[in-house]
Amino acid sequence: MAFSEWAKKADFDMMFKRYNVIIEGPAIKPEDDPDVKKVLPKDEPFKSLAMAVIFGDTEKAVQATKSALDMVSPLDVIEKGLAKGMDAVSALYAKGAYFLPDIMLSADAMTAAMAVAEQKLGRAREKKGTVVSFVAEGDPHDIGKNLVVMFLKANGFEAVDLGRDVPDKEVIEAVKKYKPVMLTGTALMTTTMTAFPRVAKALQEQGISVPVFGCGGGAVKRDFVESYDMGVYGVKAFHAPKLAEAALAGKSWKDLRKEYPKVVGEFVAEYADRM
Amino acid sequence: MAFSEWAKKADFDMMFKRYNVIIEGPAIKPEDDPDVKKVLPKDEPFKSLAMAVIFGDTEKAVQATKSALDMVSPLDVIEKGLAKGMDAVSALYAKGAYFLPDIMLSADAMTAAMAVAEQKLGRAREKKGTVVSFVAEGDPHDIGKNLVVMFLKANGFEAVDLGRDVPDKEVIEAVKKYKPVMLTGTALMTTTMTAFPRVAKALQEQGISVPVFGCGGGAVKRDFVESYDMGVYGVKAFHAPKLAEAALAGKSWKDLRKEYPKVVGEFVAEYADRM
Amino acid sequence: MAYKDPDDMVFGHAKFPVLEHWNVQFGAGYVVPEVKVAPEAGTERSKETLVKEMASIAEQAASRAVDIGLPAFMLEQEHVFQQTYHPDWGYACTLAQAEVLKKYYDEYGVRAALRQTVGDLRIEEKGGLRGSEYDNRIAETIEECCKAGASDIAAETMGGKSVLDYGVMRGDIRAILFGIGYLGSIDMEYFWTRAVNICSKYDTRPAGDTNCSGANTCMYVAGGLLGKDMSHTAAALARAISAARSLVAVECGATGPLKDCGYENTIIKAITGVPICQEGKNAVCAHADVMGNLTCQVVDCWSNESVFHREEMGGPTPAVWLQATGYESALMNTAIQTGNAKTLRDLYTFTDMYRDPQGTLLAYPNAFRVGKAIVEYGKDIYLRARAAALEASKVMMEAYEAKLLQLTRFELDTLRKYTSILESLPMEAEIFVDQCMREYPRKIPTFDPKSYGL
Amino acid sequence: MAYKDPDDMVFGHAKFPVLEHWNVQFGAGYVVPEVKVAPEAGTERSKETLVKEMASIAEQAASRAVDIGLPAFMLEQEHVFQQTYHPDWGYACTLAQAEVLKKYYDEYGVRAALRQTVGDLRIEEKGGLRGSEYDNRIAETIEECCKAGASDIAAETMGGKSVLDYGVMRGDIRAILFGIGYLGSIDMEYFWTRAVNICSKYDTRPAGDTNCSGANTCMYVAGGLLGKDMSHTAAALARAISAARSLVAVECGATGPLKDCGYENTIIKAITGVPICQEGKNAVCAHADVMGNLTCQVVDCWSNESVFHREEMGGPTPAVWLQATGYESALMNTAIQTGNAKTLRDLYTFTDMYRDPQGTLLAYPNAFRVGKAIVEYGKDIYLRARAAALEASKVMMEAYEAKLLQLTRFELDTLRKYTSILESLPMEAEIFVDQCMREYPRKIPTFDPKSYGL
Ligand code: B12
Ligand code: B12
Ligand code: SF4
Ligand code: SF4
Ligand SMILES: [Zn+2]
Ligand SMILES: [Zn+2]
Ligand SMILES: [Zn+2]
Repeated sequence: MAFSEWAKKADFDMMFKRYNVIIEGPAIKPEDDPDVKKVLPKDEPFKSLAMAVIFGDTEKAVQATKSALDMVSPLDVIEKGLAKGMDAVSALYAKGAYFLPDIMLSADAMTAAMAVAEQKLGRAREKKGTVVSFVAEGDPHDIGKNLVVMFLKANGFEAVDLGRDVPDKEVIEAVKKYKPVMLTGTALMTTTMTAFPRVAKALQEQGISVPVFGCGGGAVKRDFVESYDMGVYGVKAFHAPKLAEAALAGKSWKDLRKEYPKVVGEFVAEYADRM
Repeated sequence: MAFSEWAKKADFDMMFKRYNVIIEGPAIKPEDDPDVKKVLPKDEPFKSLAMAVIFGDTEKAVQATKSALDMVSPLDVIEKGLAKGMDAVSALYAKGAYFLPDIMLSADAMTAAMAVAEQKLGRAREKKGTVVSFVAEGDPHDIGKNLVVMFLKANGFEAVDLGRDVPDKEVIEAVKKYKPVMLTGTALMTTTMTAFPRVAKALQEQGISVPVFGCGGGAVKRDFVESYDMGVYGVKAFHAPKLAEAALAGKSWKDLRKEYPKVVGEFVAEYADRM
Repeated sequence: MAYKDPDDMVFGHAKFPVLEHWNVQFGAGYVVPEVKVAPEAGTERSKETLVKEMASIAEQAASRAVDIGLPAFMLEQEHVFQQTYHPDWGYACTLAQAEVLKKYYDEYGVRAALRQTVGDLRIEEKGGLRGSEYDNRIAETIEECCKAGASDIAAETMGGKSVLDYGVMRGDIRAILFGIGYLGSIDMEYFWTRAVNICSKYDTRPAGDTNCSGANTCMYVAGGLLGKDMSHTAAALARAISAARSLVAVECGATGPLKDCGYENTIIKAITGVPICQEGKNAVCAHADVMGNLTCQVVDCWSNESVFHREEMGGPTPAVWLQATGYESALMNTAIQTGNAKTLRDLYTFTDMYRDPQGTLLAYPNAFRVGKAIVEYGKDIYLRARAAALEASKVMMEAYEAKLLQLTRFELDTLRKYTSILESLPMEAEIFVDQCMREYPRKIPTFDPKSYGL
Repeated sequence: MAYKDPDDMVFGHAKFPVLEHWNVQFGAGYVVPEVKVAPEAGTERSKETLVKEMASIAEQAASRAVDIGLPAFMLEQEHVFQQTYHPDWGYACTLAQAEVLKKYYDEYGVRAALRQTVGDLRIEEKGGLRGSEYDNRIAETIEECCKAGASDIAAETMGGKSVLDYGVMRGDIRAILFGIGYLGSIDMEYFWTRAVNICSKYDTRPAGDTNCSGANTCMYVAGGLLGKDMSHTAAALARAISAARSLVAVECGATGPLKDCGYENTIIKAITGVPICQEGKNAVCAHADVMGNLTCQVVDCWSNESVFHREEMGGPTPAVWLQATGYESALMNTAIQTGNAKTLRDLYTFTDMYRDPQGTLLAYPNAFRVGKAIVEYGKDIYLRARAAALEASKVMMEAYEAKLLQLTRFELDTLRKYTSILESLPMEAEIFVDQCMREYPRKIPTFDPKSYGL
């Protein structure tokens, strides 16, 4: 073990570079980030509401909501305050300044605060739309699906989570029941992803059409997903809400296949030929 | 450079094994090989004819043919003598006792001797059938195709060699002209193998059907070849005559896809699921 | 500790070598290359097609082994759902591969081992981990694989997954410790006591278990240097914890070679002396990690991880990937034969030791330290897992302070935060479990305490 | 000889390093990993689709380089027919890749080189090698690639192929010598004088040329240990001859790094001191060879060879394969930084030195001997090629007699037979050429003597 001696003479830069450290700019407060500034409300009480979500501080968010409700409507609290905070969080995540647990904490804060506002409202705020999510039959890998569900919820969708190892039949039943704007499937194995074309076919045969059937996960690749109708290959879990929004706006699975990078708003290597 | 010292202390068996040396049996004469014995004629003048081919000795083969023609018919010289020698050579090649250059020299001897016999016959002996071979447009890799042509010729087929970098149109013209029992295409690049489906489609559209369109070469894989009609994925050049014979015997490309390993008479990893 | 000095650990050598049939030894002075290929999509549709697929994978691998002169190799098959769910499929698939390997062993004398990794089908929220239909079928299939000629049996069990997943998503280090270290260890004891028992009736070794479902999940969620889902220092803490958990299989009688994707294996080898499989730079088609060379450091069986079964320009993937791991193993075997094993080992290690905090932790002298921290707490599955994490934290902080390991703010912040949380945890398992049980069953709907006898 | 002692040769170091833009040096003390991926089938259908395909390959490679912390890399693109045939496609494809690399260089500081390997479209029997339409288009495309920002230009020219192919099929060593050694060398001079000339006008290096069409063809026809198409000793003789031929590019002004698949490069590096690319154990998806480690011995740029452009479980192939070569390069760079380069070099070499006669020949001390035999005959392209083969024969026979190298009867017989044929050849080029010209034009319909000024 000559490591300490080696460490003295070696030029690490010739062996590896920690680019994550190299490109790290000076620490800036989230609220000073230019992309956050764009969405952050300038006026109170909305600013405080948004900031509490940005910092993932449940207690403060609930507190701020309670006092804001004395001044403005519950819907404004949600839409002009809390939701803006979540938009800022998404922007920070997309650029690598925020990480997954940050988002989760923010989502928790948002959920708790929203519950308070909705209570005042007297009903649950309307969700943007419903999405049904599942992991294919025989497949236990569910982290990707869990992320998808989390991002959908954080972005105001009603996400019906069917779990993992879900028989085709259950998926079809759920689609019938919830009439979702999007169905998402996750599979990480070559031998379980075969559920997707089966489900797609069964839906078609039963005359049920889903605007978009987003499919992703480890072994799943674009050409596979594009080999059956409705399928749109999903690359990153945080793309899911953007796809759902596009579907809400009337885009079909055919459109999404073609415009994926534009819809999710970033360079996507897997779709590099469609940029 | 510590190699000589290392060579003394290293146990090579832990680093690599030269299995080709390990499994090499004692040297036996070709004529003593059991598979050769099965095909080698016992009586003269046929035995000498076959032996001259087996040893790839052009001079002897011509000499033996000349003297044999005094005793037996030219057709017998060819079929009961020279051709048996070539069968023996194929057997030796298949089991790894003979190598490519051996085959080539035997084929040369056979060709020269046959010319003498055919002269006596007054005409060329009828070939088993015609095969057209080409390398795809834009592709310069032709060794595989050359091997295919060589094996076809050595096994009594008329092989029309269109060369390399052959435009689709020329291939189709040749098929019209020669009406082959088999067409073979070779391509070694992802971007040139696309000629095969184009050619297959053009043939179909013009109502020309070829019993078998054998396709092979570096980048070409079975699933690709089986994605268009007529295509049969060819693995080894020496399989070509067996495929052609099967086609002569009435097998269609559909049959050959299913029965490839049986038709070529050996284990073929690429068709392991169809053994 | 099986080793007194970390410097005594080196690839190709284990304190307790393992002999398997067809003349393969692990840890007996040479490194064995491993190859592993997932069945093609669709072949799972019937028993017949899957059996053929298995035979074809075996044949393609074995013929390449001979063609490039490999003295030995291991073929591993990670079961897909159907292979474990239907014990008769498991039997037939194993038999098909065993027949091929035996043929090559007889014909060429090439040493060949056949690993069957059963799928852990159990789902906490569907019937639980113990005694459910899925659970019973796993046991049956292990037995069928033994009968059909498997050289060894491995698994990647999922105990603690529900809680771990929650921990990953929230950055909750206590949940990670509870999920992997405590629940995971409990389930390992259940699973491996039974598996060892079954294997002992046959000429089949009970090999071991990796914490794929925990530490690898963290590692993959963490991703590359630009990944934004999990801190790499946190993933390293999870790895240290997983060593305390995966150790349980060996304590129950598993002999190794431990499963390839257990990046915690270096730590377990230091403690127990069993041989290990590992994956790294020749597993690029399967996983992206940030320590492709380091994992060679003390390996006994070098693997590629599962890839698609298809054709490459250089041949079918079983052939191609066995060639890749075969050549790397040949390099290591040459180093052994020429007396340079330790130098090569150190080069492997140093290449990645400071590329990422996960490499810092797993560099064998540091892995050894973590091992020592674990054994200090004997069989207390909670305290030893906690100790592993704390020692890992020390290792990383020391390297950071020595300016050898660079960390981003995020990595450093999480490391500091998680360390202080770990430090503040109770010194008694009972209290810790109590605390956890008050919180997690409520927050995590998929967590089934009964599956752990809680 | 650029080196006095073969022991002075080591990976990452060349007597004459080459600097390319975006701050990449070859042979200047570190090994650069290379990645190369063939465009997906069908993308050649239009300029637009091919350009997108090129950009996507570049982007996938560059992002992985950053994600795993590679300090530098080279992207090579081997042109498909259309890229070279249409100079404007060649321009647009190169530009698309250059833009991506520049972006990453600016953003992260990752050093990146862009190699364009033009396709040698020329066909002897269709217009000949000189002045045909194909020939002119190649020259135009080289210039367009330079303009678009290529760091260097390489090629794999095919001079002598017609005669060589005949030689391979008949086991005719004289044809092999004539095809590669004589005709090949003549065509190299024609091709590279022009290419060097074009590159000199731009910030683009004329890199060099491999004898793919000759020695590699022999190596692939020879195949693995169980191959039955060509003797491995004969393939080794062809390789030695090819060194005398590929040397011509450097004599014409090519600077290196020489192209990856030139297994003869060790010999040329010994003679000229230019940096070299090589491929081996990380090129398994493209080629099967029997010396996966040995080729690392004195490499300056480590390559994967072209693979299919598609998705693997671990990511898209440009990412995955750059990771593979990147990690191997990292190991070599660590060895350099810690003062262990020569030990690692010797381990690489010794791993394959006796696996196969081709490895014996190319082991750097032996390669050095062949180099010396070549330079003894100065610029006589015939005599130096013949001397290379004879020295190679000596090298193999010595190893065989020392019982280090095992040979099959076939390998030994062909080696003896070919050696005696080579020995009996005339000592004057003129007489040799005369003999060849009496036989081969008649026997080989595709051979066009005019293409060589004969
Ligand atoms: C962690 C892991 C496990 C864990 C899973 C834990 C868990 N909580 O899910 C455990 C240990 C349980 C596991 C088990 C097995 N695994 Co596993 N596992 C992995 C691994 C390493 C990482 C998976 C992961 O979590 N990635 C991180 C998540 C976040 O990624 P993801 O799900 O793909 O989701 C991302 C995207 O795909 C996308 N996404 C997903 N879905 C959707 C949908 C939409 C609409 C959108 C927009 C995006 C999207 O979003 C995410 C990114 O933001 C992969 C390796 C790999 N290369 O994928 C192997 C892998 C999937 N496993 C594999 C295998 C073989 C197994 C086993 C079968 C092994 C065995 N025999 O024991 C068992 C399963 C047993 C069984 N029941 O059948 C193989 C599959 C091979 C094959 N046949 O195809 C893989 C590919 C590894 C390999 N190369 O060998 N595994
Ligand atoms: C030698 C070689 C060359 C030589 C060819 C010499 C010659 N006389 O043919 C030369 C140097 C000329 C060459 C050039 C190039 N090559 Co090249 N070459 C190779 C190599 C290494 C071996 C090919 C070979 O001869 N194999 C031996 C023969 C016998 O095999 P085969 O043709 O496949 O035939 C066998 C079977 O397929 C079968 N078979 C074939 N056809 C048929 C048909 C039937 C019916 C049957 C039954 C069987 C059958 O029989 C044979 C076995 O018995 C391959 C590597 C590889 N993995 O294939 C690359 C390879 C084909 N080349 C490649 C490339 C990129 C090139 C170039 C484009 C590089 C460049 N830019 O300069 C140029 C071509 C330029 C141009 N004009 O466009 C790539 C192709 C990548 C892609 N895009 O798909 C490959 C795959 C290597 C790689 N992995 O990168 N190459
Ligand atoms: S991470 Fe690697 S090993 Fe673990 S399941 Fe997964 S694949 Fe098998
Ligand atoms: S052998 Fe390797 S290098 Fe030569 S053309 Fe071929 S592929 Fe390119
Ligand atoms: Zn694994
Ligand atoms: Zn090449
Ligand atoms: Zn190449």
